[in-house]
Amino acid sequence: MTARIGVVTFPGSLDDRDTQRAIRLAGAEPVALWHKDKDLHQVDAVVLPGGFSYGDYLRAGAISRFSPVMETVIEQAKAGLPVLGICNGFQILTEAHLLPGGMLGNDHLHFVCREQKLRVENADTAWTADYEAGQEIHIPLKNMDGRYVADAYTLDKLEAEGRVAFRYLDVNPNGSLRDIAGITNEAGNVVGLMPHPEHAVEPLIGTGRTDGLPFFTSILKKLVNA
Amino acid sequence: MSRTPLDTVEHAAETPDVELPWAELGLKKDEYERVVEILGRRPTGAELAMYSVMWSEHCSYKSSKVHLRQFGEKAPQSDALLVGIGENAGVVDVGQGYAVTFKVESHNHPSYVEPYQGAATGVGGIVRDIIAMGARPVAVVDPLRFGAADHPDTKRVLPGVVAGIGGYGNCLGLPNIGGEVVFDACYQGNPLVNAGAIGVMRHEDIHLAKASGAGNKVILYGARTGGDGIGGASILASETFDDAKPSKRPAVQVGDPFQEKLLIECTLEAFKEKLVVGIQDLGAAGLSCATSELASNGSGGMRVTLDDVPLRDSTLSPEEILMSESQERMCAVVEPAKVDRFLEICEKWDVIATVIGEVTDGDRLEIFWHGGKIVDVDPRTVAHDGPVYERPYARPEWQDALQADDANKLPRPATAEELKAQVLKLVASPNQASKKWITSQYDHFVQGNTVLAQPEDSGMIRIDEETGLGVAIATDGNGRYAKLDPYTGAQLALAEAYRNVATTGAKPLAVSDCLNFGSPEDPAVMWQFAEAIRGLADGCLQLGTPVTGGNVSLYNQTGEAAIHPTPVVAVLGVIDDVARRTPVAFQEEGQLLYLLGDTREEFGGSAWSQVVHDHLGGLPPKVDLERERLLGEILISASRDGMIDSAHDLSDGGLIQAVVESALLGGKGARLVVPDGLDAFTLLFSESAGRAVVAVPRSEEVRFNDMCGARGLPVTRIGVVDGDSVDVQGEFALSLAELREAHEATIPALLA
Amino acid sequence: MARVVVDVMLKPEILDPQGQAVQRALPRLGFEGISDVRQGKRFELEVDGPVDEAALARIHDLAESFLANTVIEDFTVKVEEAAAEAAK
Amino acid sequence: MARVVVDVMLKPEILDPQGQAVQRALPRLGFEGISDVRQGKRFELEVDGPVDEAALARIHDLAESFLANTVIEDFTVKVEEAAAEAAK
Ligand SMILES: Nc1ncnc2c1ncn2[C@@H]1O[C@H](COP(=O)(O)OP(=O)(O)O)[C@@H](O)[C@H]1O
Ligand SMILES: [Mg+2]
Repeated sequence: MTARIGVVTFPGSLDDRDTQRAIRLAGAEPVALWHKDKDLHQVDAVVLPGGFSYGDYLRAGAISRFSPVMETVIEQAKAGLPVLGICNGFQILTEAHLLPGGMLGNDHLHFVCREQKLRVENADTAWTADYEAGQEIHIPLKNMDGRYVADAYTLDKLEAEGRVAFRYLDVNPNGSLRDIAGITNEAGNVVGLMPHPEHAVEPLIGTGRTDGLPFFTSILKKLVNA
Repeated sequence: MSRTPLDTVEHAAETPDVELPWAELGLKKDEYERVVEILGRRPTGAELAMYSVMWSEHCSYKSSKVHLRQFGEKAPQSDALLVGIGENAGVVDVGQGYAVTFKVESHNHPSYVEPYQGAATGVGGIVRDIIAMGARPVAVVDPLRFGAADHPDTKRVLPGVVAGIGGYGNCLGLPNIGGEVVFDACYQGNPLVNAGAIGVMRHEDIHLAKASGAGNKVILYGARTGGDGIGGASILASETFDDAKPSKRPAVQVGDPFQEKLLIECTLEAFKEKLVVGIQDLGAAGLSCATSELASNGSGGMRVTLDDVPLRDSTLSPEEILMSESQERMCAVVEPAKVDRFLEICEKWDVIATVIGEVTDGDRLEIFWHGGKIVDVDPRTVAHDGPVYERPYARPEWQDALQADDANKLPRPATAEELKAQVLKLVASPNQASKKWITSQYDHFVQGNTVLAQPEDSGMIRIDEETGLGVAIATDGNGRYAKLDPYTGAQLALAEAYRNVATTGAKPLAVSDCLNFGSPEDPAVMWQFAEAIRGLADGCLQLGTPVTGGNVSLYNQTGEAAIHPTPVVAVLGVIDDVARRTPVAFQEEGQLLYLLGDTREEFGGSAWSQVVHDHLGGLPPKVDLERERLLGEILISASRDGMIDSAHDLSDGGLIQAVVESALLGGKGARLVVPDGLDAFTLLFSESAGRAVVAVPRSEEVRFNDMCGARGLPVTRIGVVDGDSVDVQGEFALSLAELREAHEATIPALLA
Repeated sequence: MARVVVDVMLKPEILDPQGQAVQRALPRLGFEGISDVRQGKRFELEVDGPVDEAALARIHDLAESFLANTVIEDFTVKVEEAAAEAAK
Repeated sequence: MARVVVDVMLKPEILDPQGQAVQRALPRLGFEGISDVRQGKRFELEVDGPVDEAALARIHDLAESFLANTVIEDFTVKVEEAAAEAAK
């Protein structure tokens, strides 16, 4: 028996197929979910993939957040369903208030595509258990609206509670406050980050590293052992 | 409304003396007379709109056609070519049942007027050409040229163009895997924004732009039609028919990449279910082009009800609807029984789709508006029988003087110190400096199949996850070479792109091009154009790589001053397993560096002559295409047999530029020794064609040398990968840190 | 028909790099004496029917829940004078 | 100090993909009766010194040459009432 992991396709999603491939490479079964369909088809976890859903018009993630599938995702995430938001998925999670803070345009005003060094700050979430806390990894980053902002109170609280899951190292590529690259909710089932682990799962492709694969093996182990 | 009666076909026949504004629409008197002759009456306003846009230079290739024919006449025998020139894009067989389509197009002028949107819609247009062939687009490339790097207007144009290409391509989810950025004062006021795209499909999925099968429905889908990008049609509408209208509509369009992404997905889904008989994208000339091309390439005629076109602006006249270049629209021909399913798929993707007409068994294209017939033409006369000009051409009298001004006679560095200073100056010059500031604004990773992207010699995409089959593409063009000798310049562009593909280990298969020139009405420009095509066609014949399609952009000129003739050539290659791709970066210390090919004193048009002397004169490097082919074979074999770990082709900037790039990318230095028979200056800066530098593991040294020897390729050991500097023994050493600073700081300093 | 305008600006404490980029460019363009620039969004909504209290309240809700993300942005809603007058 | 606002909107005949996306989402959010949405930019400029005719003329030039691309965009310049009053 393996785990079924849903990947939502919104209009304008780009990395849905790549995310399905990463899930397959990790040994789990990817299940395509459609934004207009409220039904999650009994998946054990959900990934909201990267892309430009609705063209990132209005604000990145703002329109997708109101799609039918998100009604169910929001409800079930609150009940413990593991949810990972990558890039545009992270933006959707903040717009849906499943994660605190918001995402704004990069401080340098350009799209940025680079291989980014990160530190895994929290290796206890559903999606990071296969990392060591403090582990440094390299993962592709590509975004226009990657600047994480929140008020000082929220930032302090996130840090105090160990909910900053990933931090940028060496270069802060978008002006995110306190170098935050990704965060988790209190329960650790909902995680969002800007960099793209699904693009770092095969040697040869992209930057040629596989530092992103543990995201998908983490969740698989958790679900299979559960 | 005080609108005069609808200008129907009937009305036109009854009112032969009505004067139409053909001149304002860009038609010549004899062209208008031909329209009248073809129709046997004066055209209606709508017919005139169609003829005028379809017979424009851009759509009819009236000045270039007579020369472009050579690509067909001299086409090499090639089993790989599945669809050749004449369709939206050519299609090449890459094995294992896969076919690849690719093409380059220009969006030069709009990008000068509105850099972001001009460039963005350029990407949008070329991607629709790829979808229209039945393929899923998998990558884009963007050969660009701008005015002088330090000109204030470059600071307006370049960031906008780059943001536009990125904004559109990134949002479509297409990795950008290659291109060029060249600065030269000659492009001031006429930047060149060329965009290329590649798509992949199975052989059986190839689709063509033709409407056949009487009764089949014509479906327009995608964005609503608006008043943008109409240009001349509004003149027709306002001055002839309705004086109350705004007399000018903007010639620039705003792109909606999100809409195009939906268009891609819904089109591919329709292809998958075999719902589409024929398909055409709407680009230049909009519906005029799509309907007349679909109808003329098919077996029957076509009837279209223009009232059914979904509009964004209800005040548009029928002429404007026919000429509108609103983006993100496609036209499909679908059997009646499959129409419902087609519309369902469109609805799934929130794409507006409307049946606007049907294929008839006649041979006329008939278009109706408010119940009246406003177009009744033989579609071939619109789409294919446009005027053809044999424009006069003549070698300009300044050509001899230019060639006589020999760059080989320029003063050379006298001391090692001077040589070193010139090396630093070269790698820091805008044309040779790192383009990371630009390329980091493009997504290279999306789709998860990118094997190589900037700054590799060619971009490479995996197309089959199981077998590792992949394709590579490189685009090149050197306007300086082409100015010195357009025939040779075009062949050098071809040779360089071919070499770039082979350097990464892929086998070059086919060519697309984008020919950017000044005004065809200038005989000197026309001569450059004719020479460039002759050179390219001869070269493709010799290399066995057919030209599968391309684009011509003329009138890139301000007043008397034309741009350098700039043929941009894209070469597509195939690699059976991407695992054996050869990267540019030095991989391991101790590996031996070999220079392949012959180095001669060739400085005409060189980067050195530009950077150090601000000079353009003499002859460009010689071309030896047999040598290029041999070099390519060696590079591919060496990759297949694991004999080399990195390779970099030599082109502008010569050997030193290539070595510095490999060193910086790999974070490993090199010790170079000047071989016997060459001086350091020539070794470092000459731009002789047909060369590459490879890094050979010591264990492969004998085997590699034997292979080159057996096949007769000159090979010279020039050093070793080593340390953290580039050290030319007996001359100078430059630390990687110093080189990196010089190479990477230039562009951000100019643009950020 | 009337036009309602919703202006959305970043909260004052949040960095506005776009506004800053404009401001930094000003001296180059020969403009002095502008001490701060902020860039935000303007939405023009064409409303069918009368723009009464109830309609405005609904647009206020729309702005709050959708047009602005109030974690990072402030907004204002107003009936456009010009359009309102022209409509008379 | 006074605030001058420059509003930049796409010309009416030019496609506004952002505004369209917003409009298309409205029914899903339960908002009816809005027949068109256009999205543009709002620049708030804090001007040192008096906003007299000359200053406004200069800002007009700025808007025309830099803040807007008049090939595809229209703009308006106005002194902000609220800010102007608050400044009294
Ligand atoms: N420079 C060229 N070299 C080869 N083929 C060309 C060239 N220019 C145009 N063509 C071919 O002529 C045909 C018409 O070109 P074009 O009008 O650009 O196509 P589209 O209508 O798809 O935009 C295409 O098949 C194109 O590939
Ligand atoms: Mg086409």
